[in-house]
Amino acid sequence: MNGKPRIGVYVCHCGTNIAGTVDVEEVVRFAQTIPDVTVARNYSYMCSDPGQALIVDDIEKMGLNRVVVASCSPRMHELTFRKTLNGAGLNPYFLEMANIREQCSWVHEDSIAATEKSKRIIEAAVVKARRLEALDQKEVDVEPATLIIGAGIAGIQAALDIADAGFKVYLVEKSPTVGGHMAQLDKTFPTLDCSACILTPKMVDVANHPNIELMTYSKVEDISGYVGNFDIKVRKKTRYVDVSKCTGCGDCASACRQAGRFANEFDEGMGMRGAIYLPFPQAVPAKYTVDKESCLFLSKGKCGETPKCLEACQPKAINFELEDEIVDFKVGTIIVATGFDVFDATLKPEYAYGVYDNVVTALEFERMVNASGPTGGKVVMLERGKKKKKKKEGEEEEAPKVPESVTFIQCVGSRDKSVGNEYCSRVCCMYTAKLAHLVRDKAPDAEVTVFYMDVRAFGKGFEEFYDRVRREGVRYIRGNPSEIYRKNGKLIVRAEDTLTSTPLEHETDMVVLSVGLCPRTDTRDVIDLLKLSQSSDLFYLEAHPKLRPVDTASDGVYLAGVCQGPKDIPDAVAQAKGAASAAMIPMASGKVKVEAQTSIVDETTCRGCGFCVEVCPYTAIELVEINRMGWHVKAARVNEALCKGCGACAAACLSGSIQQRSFKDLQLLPQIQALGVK
Amino acid sequence: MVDITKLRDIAKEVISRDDVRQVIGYRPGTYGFRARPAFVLEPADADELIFSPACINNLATYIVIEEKLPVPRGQEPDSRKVAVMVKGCDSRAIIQQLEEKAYDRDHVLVLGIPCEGVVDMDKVNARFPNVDKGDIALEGDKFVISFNGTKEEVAKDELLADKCKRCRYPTPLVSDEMLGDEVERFADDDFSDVEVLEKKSRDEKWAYWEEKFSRCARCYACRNACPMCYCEDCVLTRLEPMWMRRSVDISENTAYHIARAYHLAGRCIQCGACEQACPMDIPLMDLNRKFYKDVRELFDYEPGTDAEQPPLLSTFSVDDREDFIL
Amino acid sequence: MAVKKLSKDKVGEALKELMKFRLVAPAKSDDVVIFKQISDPAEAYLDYGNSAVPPKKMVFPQTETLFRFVTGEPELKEKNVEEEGQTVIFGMRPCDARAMSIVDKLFDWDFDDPYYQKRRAMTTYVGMACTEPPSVNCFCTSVGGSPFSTEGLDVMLTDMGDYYAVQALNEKGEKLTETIASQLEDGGDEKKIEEMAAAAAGKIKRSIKTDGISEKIPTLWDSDVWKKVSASCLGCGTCTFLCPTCHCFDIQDEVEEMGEGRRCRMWDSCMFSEYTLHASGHNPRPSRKERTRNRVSHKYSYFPSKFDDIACVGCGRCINMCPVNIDILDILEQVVEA
Amino acid sequence: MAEATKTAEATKTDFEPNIVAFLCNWCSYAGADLAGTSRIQYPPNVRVIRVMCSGRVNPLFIMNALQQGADGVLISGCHPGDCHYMQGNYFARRRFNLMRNFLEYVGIEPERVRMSWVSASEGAKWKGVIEEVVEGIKSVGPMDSFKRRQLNW
Ligand SMILES: Cc1cc2nc3c(=O)[nH]c(=O)nc-3n(C[C@H](O)[C@H](O)[C@H](O)COP(=O)(O)OP(=O)(O)OC[C@H]3O[C@@H](n4cnc5c(N)ncnc54)[C@H](O)[C@@H]3O)c2cc1C
Ligand SMILES: Cc1cc2nc3c(=O)[nH]c(=O)nc-3n(C[C@H](O)[C@H](O)[C@H](O)COP(=O)(O)OP(=O)(O)OC[C@H]3O[C@@H](n4cnc5c(N)ncnc54)[C@H](O)[C@@H]3O)c2cc1C
Ligand code: SF4
Ligand code: SF4
Ligand code: SF4
Ligand code: SF4
Ligand code: SF4
Ligand code: SF4
Repeated sequence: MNGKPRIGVYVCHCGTNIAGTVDVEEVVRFAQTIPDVTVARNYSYMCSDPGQALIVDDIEKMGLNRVVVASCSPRMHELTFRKTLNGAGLNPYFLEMANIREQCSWVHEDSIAATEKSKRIIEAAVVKARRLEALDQKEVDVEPATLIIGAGIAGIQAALDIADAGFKVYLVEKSPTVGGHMAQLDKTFPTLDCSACILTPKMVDVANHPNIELMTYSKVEDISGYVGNFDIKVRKKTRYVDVSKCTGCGDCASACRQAGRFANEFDEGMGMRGAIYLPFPQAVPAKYTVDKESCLFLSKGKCGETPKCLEACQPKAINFELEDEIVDFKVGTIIVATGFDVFDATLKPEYAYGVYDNVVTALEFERMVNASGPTGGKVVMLERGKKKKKKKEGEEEEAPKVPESVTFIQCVGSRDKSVGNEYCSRVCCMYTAKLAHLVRDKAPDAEVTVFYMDVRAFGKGFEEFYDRVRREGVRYIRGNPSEIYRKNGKLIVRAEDTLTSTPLEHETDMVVLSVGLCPRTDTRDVIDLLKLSQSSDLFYLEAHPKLRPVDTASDGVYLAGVCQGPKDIPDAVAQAKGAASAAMIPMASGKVKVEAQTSIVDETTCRGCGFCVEVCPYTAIELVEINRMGWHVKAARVNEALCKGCGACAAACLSGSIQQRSFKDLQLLPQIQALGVK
Repeated sequence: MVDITKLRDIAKEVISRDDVRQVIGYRPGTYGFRARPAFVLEPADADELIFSPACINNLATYIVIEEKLPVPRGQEPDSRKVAVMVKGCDSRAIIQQLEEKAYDRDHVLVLGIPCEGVVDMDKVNARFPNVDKGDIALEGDKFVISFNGTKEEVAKDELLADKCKRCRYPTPLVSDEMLGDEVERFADDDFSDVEVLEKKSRDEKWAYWEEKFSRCARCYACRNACPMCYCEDCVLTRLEPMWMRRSVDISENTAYHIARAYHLAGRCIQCGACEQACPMDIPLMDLNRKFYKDVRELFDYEPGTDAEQPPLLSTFSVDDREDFIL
Repeated sequence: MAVKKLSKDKVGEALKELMKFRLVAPAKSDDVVIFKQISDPAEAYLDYGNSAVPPKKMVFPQTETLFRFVTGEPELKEKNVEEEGQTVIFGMRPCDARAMSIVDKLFDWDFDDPYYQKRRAMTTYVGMACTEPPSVNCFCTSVGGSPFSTEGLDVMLTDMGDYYAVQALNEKGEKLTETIASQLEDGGDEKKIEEMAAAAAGKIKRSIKTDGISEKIPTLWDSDVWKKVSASCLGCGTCTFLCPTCHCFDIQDEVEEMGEGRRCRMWDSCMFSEYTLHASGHNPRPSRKERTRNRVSHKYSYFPSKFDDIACVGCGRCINMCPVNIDILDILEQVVEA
Repeated sequence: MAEATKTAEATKTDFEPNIVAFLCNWCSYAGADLAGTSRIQYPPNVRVIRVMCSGRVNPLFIMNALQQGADGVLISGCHPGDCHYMQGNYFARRRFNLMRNFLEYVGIEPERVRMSWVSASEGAKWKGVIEEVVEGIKSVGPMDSFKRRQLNW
């Protein structure tokens, strides 16, 4: 809108809410004296239909091009009056509100002071209105597809929900199988259902769902764009196995020259695998993978005369010529569900993890108690690193020793400033109780002791479960052990019982360290892809800790599961369902509104310093090369679809080149002047 | 000590390279004890080059103030390197300019001059007034001043520029070629000068600054001389929006000085060029140094020491002080 | 007219008497000397070299309101210069006084500038001869002045040791000396003044030949010399801002949000990058090269060709104050050689 | 107490300071609104400029407000960690930290330049902040050191 500003000022009585304190007539008289004010009126309720009609009428008859409504807070009725302007054919951003109710008549009894203050507030609104500009309220279309990174229980659940709703899902998992940590667990607290029983059907669903494109053994390499329109590039690493041919029979694995020589990651290194392997029998997809590092043919170029696997594979699925595949696709929303790593217990050297065979982590112990795990579900003493004696044909294998006592230590790597983790991992108390119970179950003669700081049994059925375990004879000692050492073939846990303040030395056969949940070591990769922020605990930061716990600062990007912070399976699933429905909102509506009060750069004065780029929490600004009279110079450019209109960039820019629409220096400085003068 | 023959030889070699457009150094001045900037465009020009304690200007400014005049259609701008001689302090300007992406690192060829300190010309002139032609050299801890056939020695401390008295980086922090041996740090900065002002009472402070600010001619020399002030269009003189009026009075002048100093917060590299340029003797460094001190003490940040560090005010720490917040 | 004596111990009394006018004298602010209105003789600092800002600013203020207005209303309220009253500038240097007569020419040339004219008429210039040249870079003798030049002055003072020799140079001067007649004695030594003048002129160390310069400069429009002499210029404007003959100004409006405003003019400098910058973004003097050329041409060619006078009085300020030692004499030398 | 100081004291407390406040839309502006809906009474000396985020506040606004005649300036934002835009208040805090120190250094009382964290639910805190700010500014008197002279000749 060009030409001289013609401003209408509308002072609302709000019944007696305003008029009872503020001399409305006097304020109107004053408003008429402000330069560029074409008309000033007052009315009992501006937000009522007749009140709004007054504005519409003046716009049409008097050619107003700016409107100031002096009434309640803009947080109350800004939208109402924007619509009014819009209805009258005026750009809705030509509205400025003067809050003379919440911040004037309601908080000051002195009528004279309140009237004076109202005048100042209105004057400031008028001088700003004079410089308001028309803004575009843009909308962008949303691609009805979601990318989910990570196929643990959280990623799986979200994928199923979204796919069931009819949207396309690309589920990208970096390991050869879906399932994440939950697949490693035996039973789950507090109900003790079997993890595999409830998880595997979902794993299978995910692989078969017509709306889900599952990409395991894959990595997201690039993400660009913004909500509604993300461009994704994924690298599908080759398995050297043609998955369309592999039947999952496993003949190759038994034939492999390297069979049983490498620690199986899935078993936390307690079980062994060959160069071609399936992480665990129920892995999804049930397709074998050649590990490049351990394969003789791939690493040394030669595996006997011909690789044995090639011979063994009937459908001829194995092919060492296969290469990584890059796929590109578009999605409208993204869910990050990359889970966690367990705490690296070697960072607490006092617990001698890695030194003594029978100091194990809880995750290793999960594998041990798991019926399909390396010990077939038996709780036994370990002899790690010791080469298994080749057993002669028919020779009875020496039965492994069952520990006479198992001791758990809680909070290993959690609530511990010395390792930089101040937070509580939220699952260790309960899984310790669960594992303690399982020991009672599987090795009933073993004595079970738990060292703890506090027991946090906050969830549904948790306290009851903890109570049950204690009643089963598990001994809880309050105190953080300070050292573990070996004496006479036994492990000695040195601690202090803090309830009785007595130092003690506890003798045991096996120590289980209840390691906490930590951010993934490769967190940075995802951060670089999506520019996510981290909270101080280094888990991904949600947009708001209470009210937007699944959203991130970037529109269209959501969090699910432990990647956002430690949680158990029910919470991970709940959040996954939340993230799924959040991701579906823009897809269901098909369009997203883009903030109108975004920032804009004056490329002729921008010095390309990038201060604004650094400040923007939404990475909405980038430096681009422009041609300034033949010179190739850098200048900032705002991606309006990403900008949320906070204005932080405008305050960071020294040359004043980037300005936030509706809050430009040019608009705020006069306001300051109007308020400052008197 | 910088070997002048070596300095000229290197300059000659550098200017002979195809990818170098000019070498910026120093040459003798036109009067008194002064030295002035030299722009070497061909090898012969290098014979004028010198380095002495009179070489007070910060040549890094020239890298950023050159006008980018319209390039005729079909032509490409001259993209050859600019070689520039920098002392320790000046080198920090380059680092800070790089931090602010003023140009790419390979746009400049930095010739580092390990520096044992330069003089404060005002002090020299006060001591040896109205000398039409003279020389200054540093020998050990003495400046040797020669003019009209006489030679006088003055203790280094008496004529040394204040900034050098607290210089922590006498050897350039960035350079492609070093023109001398590393100089060991000979001073440290305890900010006692700032503290003196901080300790004044409220009224004394204002009285102090009122006198200075009202004297300011608003000539903007301080801004133009500063290697960090190179905005195409400085907001301090912009008409729309008008942050401060061009009129000269205590109000606008104060606003100017607050704004200028704030714009240099976390960016000022303490070269003193602004103060040296000011014809009205406004102690601009007193302003710059307050920010410099706070920035270091509150945020452990030192501008112009690491081109990779993010700009001070575009970052934060969750632990930043907030005891003043209600 | 006979030379009078003003004994140094009576200077204070004399200044007091002059205070019935607006009395402007050199004063110290820290170590900087500036001209300002004084209200106590002790403020005057007469034993000075030269001021940083020339006394020109008392007649041609750095910021000057021309008129006030209310946006949208036709009436203007013009500044009444007369209200400022009679002014005496006390103790100005001969070069700065000569500069005033140069600036005079500009302000009553194609347009009689009422503000300047009125103020000029109300001001009496009391000079102070340079018995010692204030700086090494003084070169007044090369551009038509001298340390004892009385051009542009109404009264001249000469420091004779224990007294000032006082010479009224015209009617205005005589009127002024009458005001302080009670402090004056007879018997100033005119002869000695002449000797001193010669001696002082001999102490000027720097010089330049100006013959033919004004004609030569326009022939150098496209010469490389400008690029060369301006290479180190910072564009800071100090040289012109503090020059006693520079007279460029800009006109700006200062408007309050409620519509009241004033139009004022303020010093400008041809060395500023926004000087002659058009609203379109075009600038006929886009770089320091053109600006330097303009500065030198204006002083040594355009002005002389119009007014027969070089617009430079040789005060040496631009040389002394230039942070990068750009030296007008050096430039002129190169121009002559080019 | 000397007579002169007495009157100085008197004018200091009699005078009604004019304070310009910059409030972020999401927390402090909402907090001030809440004070209104709760009819919490506080002194009328504060005039508010609404910005979307305290991170928008250029510290030069403070200088500008003081120059334009404000006796004091208040910037208020969300508590750390609660910023609607996640980080804006941290930037504001850092910038303000420096500016406030600097203004004090040139002789402008720190009582005039204040910052607060007020959340959307802290209507009562808002009142407390206003009272404290007004009190503080009254104790140092009108700001006239470098106030702009309105259109002087
Ligand atoms: C010892 C132990 C016992 C536990 N016991 C119980 C219990 O009894 N009951 C209970 O409720 N909870 C229990 N938990 C917690 C439970 O394991 C977690 O709540 C749950 O696994 C979280 O699932 P998730 O999907 O968030 O993460 P994860 O299971 O870690 O899944 C993340 C998935 O993302 C993949 N991924 C990671 N990064 C990328 C990437 N960049 N690209 C692609 N894919 C990636 C990973 O490979 C993984 O498959 C236990 C935890 C531990 C450590
Ligand atoms: C003292 C206290 C302090 C707390 N502090 C915190 C804290 O600091 N941080 C935090 O995160 N959480 C806190 N909480 C927990 C927090 O209050 C709850 O998590 C949250 O309020 C739960 O919201 P809700 O909607 O589930 O339930 P509610 O808030 O209870 O809402 C349920 C609504 O349903 C209505 N309703 C019930 N039955 C019917 C019916 N049959 N028909 C129609 N309407 C019905 C009720 O009237 C009510 O409005 C606190 C709780 C307490 C008690
Ligand atoms: S207004 Fe905020 S979100 Fe938008 S570009 Fe600026 S800093 Fe980024
Ligand atoms: S901060 Fe300003 S000058 Fe720097 S890049 Fe951003 S817009 Fe350009
Ligand atoms: S402000 Fe002064 S000291 Fe700081 S960088 Fe600029 S010129 Fe150098
Ligand atoms: S003062 Fe600020 S805006 Fe002006 S040139 Fe310096 S940094 Fe740029
Ligand atoms: S150089 Fe000096 S006089 Fe000129 S604007 Fe800067 S401080 Fe003022
Ligand atoms: S004083 Fe020197 S550097 Fe400044 S504009 Fe004049 S010539 Fe250029």
